[in-house]
Amino acid sequence: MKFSFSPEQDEFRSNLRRFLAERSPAKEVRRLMETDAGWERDAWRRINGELGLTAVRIPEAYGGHGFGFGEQAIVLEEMGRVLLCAPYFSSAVLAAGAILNAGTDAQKAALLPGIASGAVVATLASVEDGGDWEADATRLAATRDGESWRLDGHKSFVLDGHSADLIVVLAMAPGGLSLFTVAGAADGLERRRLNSLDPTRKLARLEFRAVQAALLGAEGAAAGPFARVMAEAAVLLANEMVGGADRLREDALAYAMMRMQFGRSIAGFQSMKHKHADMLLEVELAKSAAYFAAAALDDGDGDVMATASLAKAAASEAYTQTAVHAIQIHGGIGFTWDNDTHLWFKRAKASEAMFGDAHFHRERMMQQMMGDAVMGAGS
Amino acid sequence: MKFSFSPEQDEFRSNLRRFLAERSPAKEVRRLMETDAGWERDAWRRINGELGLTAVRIPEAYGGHGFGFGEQAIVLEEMGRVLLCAPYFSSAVLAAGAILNAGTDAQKAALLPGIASGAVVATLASVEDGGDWEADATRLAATRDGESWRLDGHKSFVLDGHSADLIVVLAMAPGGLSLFTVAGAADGLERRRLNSLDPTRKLARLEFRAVQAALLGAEGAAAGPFARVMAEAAVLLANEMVGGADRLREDALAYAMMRMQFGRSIAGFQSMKHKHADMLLEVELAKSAAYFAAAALDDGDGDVMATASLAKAAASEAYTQTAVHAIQIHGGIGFTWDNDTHLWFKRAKASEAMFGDAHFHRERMMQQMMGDAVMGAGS
Amino acid sequence: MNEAAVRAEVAGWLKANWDPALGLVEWRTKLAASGWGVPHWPAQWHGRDLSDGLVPVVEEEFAKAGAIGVAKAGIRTLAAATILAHGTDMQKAKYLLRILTGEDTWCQLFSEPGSGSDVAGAVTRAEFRGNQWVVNGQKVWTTSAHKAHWGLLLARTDWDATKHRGLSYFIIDMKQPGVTVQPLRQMNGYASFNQVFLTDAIVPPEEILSSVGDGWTVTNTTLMHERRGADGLRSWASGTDGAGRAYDEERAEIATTMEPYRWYPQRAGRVDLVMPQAVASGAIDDPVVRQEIGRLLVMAKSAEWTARRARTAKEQGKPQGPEGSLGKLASSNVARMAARVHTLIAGAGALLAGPDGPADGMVAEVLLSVPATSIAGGTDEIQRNIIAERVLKMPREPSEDTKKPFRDVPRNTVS
Amino acid sequence: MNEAAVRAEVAGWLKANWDPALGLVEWRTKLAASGWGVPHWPAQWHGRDLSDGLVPVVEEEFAKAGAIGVAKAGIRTLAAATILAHGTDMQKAKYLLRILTGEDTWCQLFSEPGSGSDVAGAVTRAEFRGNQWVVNGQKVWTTSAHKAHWGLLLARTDWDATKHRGLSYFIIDMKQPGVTVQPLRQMNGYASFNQVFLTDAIVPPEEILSSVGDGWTVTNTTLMHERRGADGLRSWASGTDGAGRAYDEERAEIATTMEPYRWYPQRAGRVDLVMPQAVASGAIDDPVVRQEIGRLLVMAKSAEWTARRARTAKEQGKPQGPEGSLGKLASSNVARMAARVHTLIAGAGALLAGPDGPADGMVAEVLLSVPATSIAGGTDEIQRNIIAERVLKMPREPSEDTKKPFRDVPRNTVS
Repeated sequence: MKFSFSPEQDEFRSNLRRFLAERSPAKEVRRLMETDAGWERDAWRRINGELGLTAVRIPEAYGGHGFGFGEQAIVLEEMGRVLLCAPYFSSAVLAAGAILNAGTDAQKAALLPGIASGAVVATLASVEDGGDWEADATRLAATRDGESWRLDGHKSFVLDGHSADLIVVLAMAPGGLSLFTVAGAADGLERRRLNSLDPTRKLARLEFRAVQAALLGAEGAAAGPFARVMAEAAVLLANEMVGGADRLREDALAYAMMRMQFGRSIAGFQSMKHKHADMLLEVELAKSAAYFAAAALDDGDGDVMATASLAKAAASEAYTQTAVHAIQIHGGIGFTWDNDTHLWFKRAKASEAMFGDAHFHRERMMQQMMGDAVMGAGS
Repeated sequence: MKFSFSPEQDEFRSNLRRFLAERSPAKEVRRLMETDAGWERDAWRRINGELGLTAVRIPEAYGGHGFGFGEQAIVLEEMGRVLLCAPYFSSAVLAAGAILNAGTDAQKAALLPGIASGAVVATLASVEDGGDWEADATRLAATRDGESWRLDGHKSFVLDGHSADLIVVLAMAPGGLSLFTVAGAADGLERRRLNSLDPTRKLARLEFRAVQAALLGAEGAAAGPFARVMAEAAVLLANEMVGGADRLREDALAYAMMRMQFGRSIAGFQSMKHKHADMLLEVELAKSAAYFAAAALDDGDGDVMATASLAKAAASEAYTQTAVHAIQIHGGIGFTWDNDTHLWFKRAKASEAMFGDAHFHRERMMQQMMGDAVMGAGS
Repeated sequence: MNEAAVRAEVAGWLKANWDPALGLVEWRTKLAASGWGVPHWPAQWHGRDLSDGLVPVVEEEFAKAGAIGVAKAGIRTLAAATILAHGTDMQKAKYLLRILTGEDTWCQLFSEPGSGSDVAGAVTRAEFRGNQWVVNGQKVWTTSAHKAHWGLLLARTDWDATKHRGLSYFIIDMKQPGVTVQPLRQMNGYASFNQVFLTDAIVPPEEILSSVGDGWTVTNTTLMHERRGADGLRSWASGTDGAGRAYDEERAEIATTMEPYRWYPQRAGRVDLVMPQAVASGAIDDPVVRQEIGRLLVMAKSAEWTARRARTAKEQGKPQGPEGSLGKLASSNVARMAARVHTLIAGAGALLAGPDGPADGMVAEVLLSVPATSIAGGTDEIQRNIIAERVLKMPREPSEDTKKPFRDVPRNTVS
Repeated sequence: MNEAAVRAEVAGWLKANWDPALGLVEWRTKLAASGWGVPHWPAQWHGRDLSDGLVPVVEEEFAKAGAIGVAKAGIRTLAAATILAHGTDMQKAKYLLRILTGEDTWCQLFSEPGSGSDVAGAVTRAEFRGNQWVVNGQKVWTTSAHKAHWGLLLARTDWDATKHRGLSYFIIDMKQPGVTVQPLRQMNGYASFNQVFLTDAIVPPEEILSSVGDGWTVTNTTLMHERRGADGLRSWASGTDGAGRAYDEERAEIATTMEPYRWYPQRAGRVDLVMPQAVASGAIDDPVVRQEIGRLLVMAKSAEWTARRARTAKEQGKPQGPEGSLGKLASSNVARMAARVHTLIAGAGALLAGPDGPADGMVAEVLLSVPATSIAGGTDEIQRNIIAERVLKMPREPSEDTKKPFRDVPRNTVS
C-alpha cells in the first residue's frame, strides 16, 4: 500500500493546481453556476485539450493515459479545491467507470475514446425518486424490443443528467439488474434540471417513455460492476471532498490571520487557534483515508468496499464540519452571498448526501467488517 | 407545571446542603466506600433521625412526611453533590416506590413505616445477569407454595442488595409479572457483593433457591407499577446526577481560578473559559430537564414516561461529560487517587448505565412520542 | 395607584375611546395623549409615570378590549428608550410621538465591516466642519435601513482619544443624498440586511445624543435595551385578529416590519419540522435516526425549560441565576443539531432545494440559514466569553486596545 | 564505510562474539567496547562515528544473529543523549558505559505539582552552600524513581533571573537520605509514577550539566529526544525470543522496565476490543451501536493511516507535513471515543469492574484509564497550541511571565 505520493505525482499535482487556479477562480465558478448546464463546452474542451484530465484513468487502448486511481484522486482533489464547474465526475468517474467495469471490449472501444477526449460528455443514472442508493431499489424497467431494448420509468439525482450526451442507465431487465446506454437526445427521454442545493453541480430528473437503449455488457450481470462503480465513486468523491475541505480550511486560516478585532489579529485568540488545530486534524485524517482508499483501489485490496465507505464517511464529516467552522470564523461576512465561503459550504452539504451519507456508509462498512469480527471474536 | 422552587423549598435545600456538607465530606465518603456495605447503620440512623429524609415522600398515613417528588428531587440533588454513602436510593426511592405503586393498603401500612423511619433498609431487585432493564426480560420464577410463594432464579445489579433488610423482587409468576417481598436474611438467598465501578455505591448479585416470598399487590399486576417505579427512579436519579455534575463543575472552576501556569491563572485562558461556559450550559440544561420531570411526576402529566426518559438521557450526557472535563481541567492531579475528582467521575459513569443509558432512554422517549408525531405529521 | 384602580381607569378609558374604525395614526395619537400607550414613561412624555410592575395590568386590559397599542417594532423602541435616557427636550418633542404613532421608522447604524463583534472599534468618522457634522464611512447588518427615516449612528469623532472615549452618538436623517442603502444578500438568498454607505452625510449639531465623546455610554443604553427586549419583536409580531380599519393597518404594518425576519424560523433549525419529516419520509423507522432525533429533542426541550425556569424565577423576583444567560448559546446548539438531523432525515433529498426539495424546500432553507444563528447578535465565542466573565467571574482577556489613542490601535485596513 | 562493508563487519564480529550463554552485563560490556552497540555514537565513547543512516543496517544484522543490543529503556537513553550533548568527559566516563550495560537506571525530575504543562516554571531550589548544591522541593510524575540510581534534575538556582534563565540541570544520586520516593496512586488503581521529595538533597559541584543558569537549554535537549523517541519504548518492549542466560536476563529487564506501562493499552482505549465485545454481547445487532463503532473505526483507521503517511514521507526524505504533528491529539480523540463506545456496548455491564465486569474487567479499566491520554505528556490544549503555533503559524499567546525576575512571577502557592 502506498502512503506517499511519488515525485512525479507531486509534480502533476502542482502543475494541476496552478492550472486550475488560473482557469477556475471563484469568479468563473459564479459565472458558470448561473448557467443552466452549469458548465460550458468551450471551457471544458480547453481544459481537456491542455491536460487531458478525462483520459487519466482510461486505458491507452481506449484512447486514455492508463494511469490509476491514485492519479485520478489527485485530479479530483484539485478540482474539489477550486469547485471546478465541469462534467468531470459524471463523465470520467461515473460513466467511464460503468463502461470499464461492465462493458464488453467492443463497447469500451466504441464508447471510451469519446469520453477520454472530452468530446462526449456522459453520465450515470442509477438512483430514483426515493433517493435510495442501493441497487436493489431500481424500478426503471428494461424490456427487449427486437435487437434493441426500451426503457420505461424514471431516474433522479442524475449528475449533469440534463446536459450529458450519453447516459448509462441502471435498469431492471427480465434477466435482472442490467446497465444500458442511452443518447442524451433520445426520443421519449424527458430531462428536467432539478433545483440543487449546490449550484455548482447540477442534477436532473429523467423520465423514460419507451426510450431506445443499448445493453452494456450482459443482461442481469450489472450488480457486481455497479457496486464496484459506486465504491470507486465514493473514493473519488472523498478525494474531491478533502480537496474542498482543505481549501476552506486554508482560506479560513488566512482570513483569521488578516482579520483584526479588539486591536489584535483574531488568529491570536486561543479559541480560534484550537478550532484551527481541530480543523487541521479532521481534514488531515480524512485525507489519509481518501488517499488510502484510492491506493486500495489500485492495489485491488480485498476489503476495498469497506475502505471506500470509510473514506466517504470520513470525508463527509470533515467537509461539512470544516464548512460550518469556516463560516463561523468569517463571522457575518461569511454568511453573505458575495463572500465565497458559502459556495464550498453548499458543495460540502451536497457531497455529504451524494452516493450515501456518513450514516449510510458507516453501516455499509460495518456490514463488510462484521464477518471478520465474528471470526476474530474468540481470540 | 412549576418552574421555580418555593421559598420553603429553597430553605429546605440550603439547610440540607449545610447538613450534608458537614456529615459527608470527601473524607467520610472515602472511609465508607472502603467498607463492605458501603454505608453504616449508625450514620444512616443519625441522618434519618435528624432530618427524616427517607420519610419525605412517604404519605403521613404510613409514617412519612407526605411531600412530593419536587422535595425528594431536592434531597437527591443534594445527596448527589456530596456522594452521600447511604442506602437512600435503594430504600426511599426504589423499594418505597415499588410498595407505594404496587402494594395493598395493608402492605403499605405494614412495610412503609419502617422504611420511613430508616429502621428498615429495603431495595428493589429487578434486572438479571444480562443487564436488560426491560421488565419482560424477567426470568426469575415465582411459584405458589401453600399460602406463600417461593422464588427461584437470580437477580443482579441490585443496589445495596447484599446489605438490605428487605428486598422487593420482580418475578414471573404463573399469572404474569409480579412483585414480591423477601427478607434479606431469608433461607436460600445467597447474596454476593459485586465489584462495582463506582465504589461509593455497592451492587449485589442475588441467587434465589426456593426462597420464601410474600406477594406484593396482586399476581400478574406488576407491569404498570414497575414501569412507574422505573420512571420515578429515572427522574430521581437524574436529579441526583445533576447535583453531582454541578458540584464537579464548581470544583473544577474553583481549581482553575486558583491554579497558576505561565504566570497567570489558568481560568484566564480562553479555551478554559469556553469549556466552563459549555459545562455550565450543559449542566443547567440537564437541571431544567430533571426539575421539570420531577414536577411532571407531581402533576401527573400524561407524558411523564417520555419526560422521565428525557431527563435521564440529559443527565447521563451532562454528568459524564462534566466529569471528563473536570479531570481534564485538573490535569495530572485530577487523575490521581488522592484528588477527589475521580469519585464523582466513577459515580457519573455508573449513573450513566444505571436504569438504562442515554441510548436506551432516547429510544424509549421516541417510542412514547411517536404516536403524537404520526398524528401531528399531517399538520 | 394600585392595581384595581389602574385596571378600572384603563378599562373605562378604552370603553370610551377605543374604536377599530379609526385610522391607526389617529388612534395612536389619541392613545399617546392619554398616557395609556406607554404608561411607564414620564407623564411629560406621553406616559403616566406608572411603575413597571403595573404595565402588564394595562396590557391585559388592552387585550381584553382588543385595543391596539402604540407602535412597537424593534429599532423604534430602542430609539425611544435611548432618546428618553439621553435626549434633549427638543429631541424628545421631535421624535417620541412619531415613534409611538408609527409614522417614523428607525434603523441602527452600529456594526461596520471592520468591527463585527467589536462594536466599539467603529471607524466611521464624523467631523465638525463649519456648523455641522460631516459623516463618512460604512455600516452593515442594518435591518430595514431602506425604509427608515432616522438612524441611530455611532461614529468616531476623536482619533487621539482611547477607543471608547473617541465615539459620539447621533441621530441621522436617512433620507438625504449622502446616505446610500444597498441590500446585503445572504447565502440563503434572502436580503434581510443592508449596507449603508455614508458619503459626506450631514448631521446638524443639535442631533447629537448626550455629548461629544460620550457615544459609548449612549450605545450601551441602546444595547442593553436590545438584549432585554430580544423576545419582544417576535411576540409582538402576532398582531391582533379583528375587523376594522385600525386592525387592517396594523396587519399591514406588521407584515412590512416582519419581512426581513421571514427566514428566522429556519435559522432556528425548525425543530418542529423534524418529527413530521421523519414520519413522512419513513426515516423514523431507522433506530439511528430515532437516536439523533431523540438527542435533538432532549436538547431542545431542556433549552426551552431552561428559558421558562429563568422567566419564572424573574417573575418571582429572584436574582437572576446562571440559567438566564444561556439562551442564545443554547439556541445556537439546538439550531446546529437540528440542521444535522434534518440532513440525516432528508438523505438524498438534502441535495435539492426549492420546490424539488423536502418540505417544499424548507429543509434546504434550514441548512442554509442555520449558520447565521451562531453569528448574528454576538457569536457563540462572544457568548461564551460573556458567560465565563459575567456569570462565572473568570478573568477577562487582557485588553490590548483600550488604553492607547485609537489611531495607534491595529485594525483592519480591508473589510 | 558503505553499507556492504558495515554489514560484513558487524556480521563477522557477531559471529565471533555473540553468545547467549553470557551474562547480560558481560555481553553488553563487550558490545560497548566493540562500538557496535551504539555505532552512531563517537568512537571515543563506545561508538563508531557511523552515520545515522547506517544504524538500521547494524540493527538488521543484530536481528539476523538474534543478538541482544545495549540497554535501551526510556529515561536511560534520554540521559545518555543529554550527557553526550552537554556532559564533561568525567561525566561521560562515569555514566555512559553503565547506561549501555543496563547496570544503572535513571529517572527524570522535571515536573512539579505547581508546574505541569509549564516545565520551565519549576520552583525546586538548588542552593550552593559550602562546596555543594543543596536541593529542596518536590517532583511528580516520575516513572520508576524508586528503582533509579540517578536522576536528571531541573532546579531553580537564581530567583532574580527571568523564568528560563534561572534554571540549572543536575545529575542527582537517587540513593541518598535527602531523596524520598513515594508511589503516586492513580484513579485506575495503578501506581505507575512517583512523587519525589527532595529535602536538603546533595549534588556535588561536578554533577551540573552545562553551566549554572543554562538548565533550560539542557532540558530542551532531553525533551527533544523524548519527543523523537516517543515510540521507542514500546517497540523495544517486544524483547528477543530465545533460550540462554542473556535472553532470560533481558526478559526480566523488560518486565521490570515495562511494569509502569501495564495499563497503557487501556488508556489508549483498546479499540481492538470493541468489535469482539460487541459481537460477544450481541450489541452488534443494534444499528445504533454499529454506527458508533463505525464512527470510532473511521477515526481510528484514519489516525493510523495518517501516522503511516507521516512515516512514509519521512522515509522518503520529504519535509514534514502537518500530518506529522497530529498523532498525539488524534490518539486522544480515539481513546475518548473508544471509551464512549465501550460504555455503550457494555450497557449495564459498565456498572461493574474487576472479574465481575465485561472482558474480565478490561472495559472498566479502559473507562478509568482513558482520561490520562489527553493529559499525560502534554494536554490536548497544549497540543492544540503547538499545532496552531508551530504548524499553522498562528500568533503565540502574549507571554506574561518570561520577561521579569522569576520571583515576581505569580505562581501556585499550593500544589
